[in-house]
Amino acid sequence: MTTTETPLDAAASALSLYEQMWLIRLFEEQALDLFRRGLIRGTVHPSIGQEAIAVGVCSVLRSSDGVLSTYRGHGHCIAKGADVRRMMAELMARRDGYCKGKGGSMHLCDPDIGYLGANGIVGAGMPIAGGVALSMRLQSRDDVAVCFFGDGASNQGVFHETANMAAIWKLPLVLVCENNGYGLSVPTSYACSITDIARRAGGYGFPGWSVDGNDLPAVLEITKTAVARARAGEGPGLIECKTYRWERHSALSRTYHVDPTDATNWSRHDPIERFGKWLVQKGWLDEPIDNQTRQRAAQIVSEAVEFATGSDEAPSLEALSDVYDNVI
Amino acid sequence: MTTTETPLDAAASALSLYEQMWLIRLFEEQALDLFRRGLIRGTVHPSIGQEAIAVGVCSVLRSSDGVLSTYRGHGHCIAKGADVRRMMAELMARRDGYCKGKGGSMHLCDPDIGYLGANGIVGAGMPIAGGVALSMRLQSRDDVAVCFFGDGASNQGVFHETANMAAIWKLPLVLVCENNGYGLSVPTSYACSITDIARRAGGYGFPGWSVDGNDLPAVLEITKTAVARARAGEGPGLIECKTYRWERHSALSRTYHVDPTDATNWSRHDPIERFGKWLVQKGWLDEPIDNQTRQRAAQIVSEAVEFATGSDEAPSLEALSDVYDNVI
Amino acid sequence: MSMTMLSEPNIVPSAKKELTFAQALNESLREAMTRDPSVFLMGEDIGPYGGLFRVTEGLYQEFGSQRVLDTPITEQAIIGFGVGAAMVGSRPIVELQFSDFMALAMDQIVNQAAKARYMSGGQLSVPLIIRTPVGTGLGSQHTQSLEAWLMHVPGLHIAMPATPYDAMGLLRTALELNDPVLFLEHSMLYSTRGEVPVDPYKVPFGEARIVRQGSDVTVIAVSSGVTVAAKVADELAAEQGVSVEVIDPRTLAPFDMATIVASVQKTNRAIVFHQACRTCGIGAEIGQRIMEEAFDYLDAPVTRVAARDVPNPQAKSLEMVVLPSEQDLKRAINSVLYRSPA
Amino acid sequence: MSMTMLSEPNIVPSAKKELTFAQALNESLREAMTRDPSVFLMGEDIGPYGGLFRVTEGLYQEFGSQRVLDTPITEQAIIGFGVGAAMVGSRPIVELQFSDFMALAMDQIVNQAAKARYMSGGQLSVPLIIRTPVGTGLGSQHTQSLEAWLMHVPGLHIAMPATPYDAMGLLRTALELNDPVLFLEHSMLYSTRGEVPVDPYKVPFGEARIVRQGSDVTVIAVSSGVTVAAKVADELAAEQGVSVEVIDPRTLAPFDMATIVASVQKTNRAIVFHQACRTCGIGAEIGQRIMEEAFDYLDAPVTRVAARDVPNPQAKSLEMVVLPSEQDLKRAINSVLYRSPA
Ligand SMILES: Cc1ncc(C[n+]2csc(CCOP(=O)(O)OP(=O)(O)O)c2C)c(N)n1
Ligand SMILES: Cc1ncc(C[n+]2csc(CCOP(=O)(O)OP(=O)(O)O)c2C)c(N)n1
Ligand SMILES: [Mg+2]
Ligand SMILES: [Mg+2]
Repeated sequence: MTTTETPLDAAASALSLYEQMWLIRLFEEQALDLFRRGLIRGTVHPSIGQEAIAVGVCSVLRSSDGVLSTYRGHGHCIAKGADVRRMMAELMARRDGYCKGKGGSMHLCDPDIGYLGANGIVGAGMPIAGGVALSMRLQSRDDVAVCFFGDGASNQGVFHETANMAAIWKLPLVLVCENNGYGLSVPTSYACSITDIARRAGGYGFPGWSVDGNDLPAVLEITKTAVARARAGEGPGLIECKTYRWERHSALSRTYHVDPTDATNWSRHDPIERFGKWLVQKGWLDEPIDNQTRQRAAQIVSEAVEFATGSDEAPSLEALSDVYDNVI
Repeated sequence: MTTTETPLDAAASALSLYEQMWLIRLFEEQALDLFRRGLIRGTVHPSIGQEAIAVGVCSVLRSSDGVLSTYRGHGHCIAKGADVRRMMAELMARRDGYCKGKGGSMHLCDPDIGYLGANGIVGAGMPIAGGVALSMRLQSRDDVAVCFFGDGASNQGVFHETANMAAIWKLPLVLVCENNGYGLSVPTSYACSITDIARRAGGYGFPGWSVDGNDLPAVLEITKTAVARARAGEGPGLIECKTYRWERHSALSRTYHVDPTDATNWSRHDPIERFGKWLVQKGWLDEPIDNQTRQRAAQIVSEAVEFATGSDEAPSLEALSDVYDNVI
Repeated sequence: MSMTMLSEPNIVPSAKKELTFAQALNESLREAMTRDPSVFLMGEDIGPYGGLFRVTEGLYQEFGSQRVLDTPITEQAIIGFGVGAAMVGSRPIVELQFSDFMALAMDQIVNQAAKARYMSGGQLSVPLIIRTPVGTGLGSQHTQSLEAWLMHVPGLHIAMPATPYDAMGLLRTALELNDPVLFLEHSMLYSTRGEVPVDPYKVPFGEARIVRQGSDVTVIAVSSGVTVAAKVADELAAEQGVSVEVIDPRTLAPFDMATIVASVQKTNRAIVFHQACRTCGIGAEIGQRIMEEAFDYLDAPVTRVAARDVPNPQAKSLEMVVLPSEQDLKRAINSVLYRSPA
Repeated sequence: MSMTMLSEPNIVPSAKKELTFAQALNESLREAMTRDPSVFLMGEDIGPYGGLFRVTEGLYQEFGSQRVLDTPITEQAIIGFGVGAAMVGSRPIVELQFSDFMALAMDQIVNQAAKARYMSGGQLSVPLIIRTPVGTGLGSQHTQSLEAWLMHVPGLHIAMPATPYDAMGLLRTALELNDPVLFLEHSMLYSTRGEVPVDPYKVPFGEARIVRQGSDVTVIAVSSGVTVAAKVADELAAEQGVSVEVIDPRTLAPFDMATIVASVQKTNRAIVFHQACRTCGIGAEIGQRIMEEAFDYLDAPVTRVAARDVPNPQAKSLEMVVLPSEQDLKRAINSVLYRSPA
């Protein structure tokens, strides 16, 4: 695709983004259900309500671009092109999971498509993404590295260190902050000293953009700009996507929102519904297509569950492998 | 002193600042000499050329205000009111040193005057200062905490974390960045993504000021403003003092400046000379007074060396004490 | 109150109540904050939410936002702020949400908190308590047992309570120490119940608890391992007539070596049981010290029952292989007794 | 080249040259960068300045600013960037200016670099080398020996070379490993000289070196302690006729236990000598493992000669008390031999 084209220029590609959003939504609803039924161990951090960011951002990436993500990363993983069956198998701790059951939801990973890993440590993906960007530069690739992280993570020291280092080296790094209003139980308005996290880019001399994170075309557009700059060697950028976390922090958490009516209000901004309307306006979506899309997504998810269920539980002996590569 | 008065309003207090600057300069020249002669172990990080910052900032502080400093901290220590004899004894690893020889130059400390310690870890004093400020608030004291740190330290993650936390809690914290153009061998222009570090304050929603760090009255004035805000509960501030490191990084380092003519140019901005001229213009300084001032400073330093030399070397058994307070 | 008891020795024995481990901690925190205005709490989600494991529940509501401070997610600064506040007269009790996150704050814990007193020649004190859970079941980055790192660092106190009684009593003592205390709480323990006296009591640091007397072999267990060891001991007594002495050091620094040595002098055999990785875990230190101090009494090498040297996997089927089990402990006991397992 | 040698066994033995420890590292780095374009260097003051201990001297000038990267003073990001770059095909060699600063980067070292392969089920590799000096003489925050922390973490390789020969040979091997390597260099060693073959050679990880044969007692020493131990051994041989075997494990992970066990089976006595604090140092692990694997051969408890459990003081008169000395080692040797020192 040329610099000007986007997946929003044609019905087929736009609809495939829509389907991706549904796939994420249904995958996570399914995962929460499996957790409740005791079929997933550990926990699950749903990104329900934030699907436009994952899909919007990843829609302008190549598979050779690198993505670093978080425990709230199913959406990024799916949008980057992962095999949903192997994802589900990993959540269910099966041999055919991406990480053979060693990682689980928090450590999903598929390097072949440039999905370089979710992360259980808030903020830790940022310098790793910086290093990926550095390596791309050293290899003279025009690929970029993208790091997803939360509003809470934007206060971590590594954010600052990474931003500064990426700036002085003008690295092809795009920092995508999903500002969903909370870090676990703590409101962003309490924990973060400024309202627009994008403004922090000013402290490093690169551009920062705040965007409505529930508006897929808007997210996509800004990402295109940031990624194009990065590919062209013009250095890093920071995109803040304002969104909302509908669900509890993770399947293990107590329900908690400072203002419970918030959630209701935000659900009116359902990113999927909004993108659906956009597609309808374009004349690309009608009810039958909509139904088909959802059904296809649902089908993929249920096939994933079937696949995972049919896979053996992670075999005991695997516990001791993959600590080192070399047997010296 | 009321909010409007400063030590610059009267000859005596202004001259005492001038004397402090000389004391710092001569103390450090002496320390470097002692190091060269093998009488100081470890190393010595001189702040020669940066005296206006230490003296200017500390001149508006009370002894109940807390100061956190760095390995390049002799100036801050002296300006906060420390006993130069015990400082020298510490550098020379004597029993009567501030830390009984355990700390040395890098860990000078005198809590009684609010000098809460130099630090060997770049940036580590910042969150500690934040905690001091927090405790002052919790104790309903109107004291402030001041943290000195370098341009290099401004890139450390803790800078960001501290700034954000101090901002959301509106703590009485004044961050003083001594931008001396280098972090060890690395030019600030290379390592730091923006020219005016003070601009980073914008990322936290509190004020930042860049000031000529070799101009004592300017430093003092800005500090007054920042400290007054902090005392009044208006939250933290960041002061960037532009200055220059004349000497090598530490007595152990190879000489290194990217542009050696830099140093020559900067020496024209000798903060002591400049403040001397200011005093002359005020009519408060003439040659005899100048000479007396220097002689007094020199006298204090040589008494300090005498004191230190007369003190026993740190007694072996002391090595094992002060690990814990409580013997349980 | 305990003073009163001493002067009235004939009244009814001190009343008891049952609490969970989390409640015991919660009560000690409430009590400390009530008694001492210099105590305050700081950490992630410890405010209105009450802490991930409910240890601070209700305290925000009771003591307000100035003394129960929710923090941003910035572990290094959280500890650093604790260090600074402790230096100037406060007694911060800081929570790290998982002990794995110590890795983000080791500079403040090790280079600052632990060394401030020493480097300053005794001028500075850092009476900072860091509470943090150790766990299982959440994968490689949320289940590490890193107490050996801490035990390697002079200047730190380390508590690893195994019961509500010890949790409460050790926390009371921790609040009287003038040096940093790492208070390691196993997440599997939070909901366990136990009796604690209604009257205030303390558990000293550096005093091991003999959980169960025995004569054949000494098992040194910590934290959540103590109950497991006691259970195994009971089973072995019943099933095989083996008499196991179980000792819980309760604190790792200071460390009560005397009680362990006395036990080994009696049993002539020792096993250390812990959830941390085997290599360079505390089992190495304890085993080595037993060898140093009771060499002539040992009839078998001190043996470690510990986690395999791999990161902790998420899958249960894998984690079971990695973590030391009751079976592993039984096997080890039989092995040091040179018996074939029944 | 060594291949050539093998096929021409009768030519003159490989030529040697004398290098300092720092030069040996410098040459290996140059060689690696020349051979492998994926290798790059990153760290504080490693560029034009050439590194605090001159290990990277000349490399910036030779390979340019894209492959020899001076960094800001941000340890966590330095390691994190190394992790990321290593994941996608680069081979970063990162310098931490002092190993104490690992405390700032433990999350990236332990939670990321060490576990990436495992958590991803073997999909990710992190071939990252972290070089960092251990030292003395610079006070509490610049002289810690923290190798035991690292040895406790599965997924890391750890090298502690004691000679220019090993520094060069181990670094060459490190460059072929696909997992993170911690390369710990003692600052007192940098200027020491030694012979190295002109032809390329490698020193494998996990193969201890018997520095000196002996029959009365085995001393396991690492890093700068190896020369000290060898000297003490020579002196004791001359002065008291005691025959000391000195073993340098060279790498802590993997760890060559077999060589040590074989030695102890011969000498029946062992001492571990290291600069790190005694408690929970590597001496505990090594001692414990000797007990586990050679219990019946031991005529005395394995003994540790290590630093006292206090932070390192700045004053020489104090540091001498804290760090283990030649005298301490001699005393310990006599003690395990149940001899009164001459
Ligand atoms: C270093 C670290 N600290 C704390 C946690 C526990 N924790 C996991 S997610 C989370 C909230 C993160 O908030 P944010 O960055 O806004 O991302 P979100 O969860 O909202 O997507 C916390 C506190 C962690 N995993 N890692
Ligand atoms: C965490 C850490 N990293 C590196 C060092 C080594 N070091 C000491 S001072 C210094 C330069 C600091 O530069 P800057 O903050 O500008 O302060 P300056 O020395 O110029 O006063 C470096 C790299 C250290 N002491 N601590
Ligand atoms: Mg959030
Ligand atoms: Mg500087």
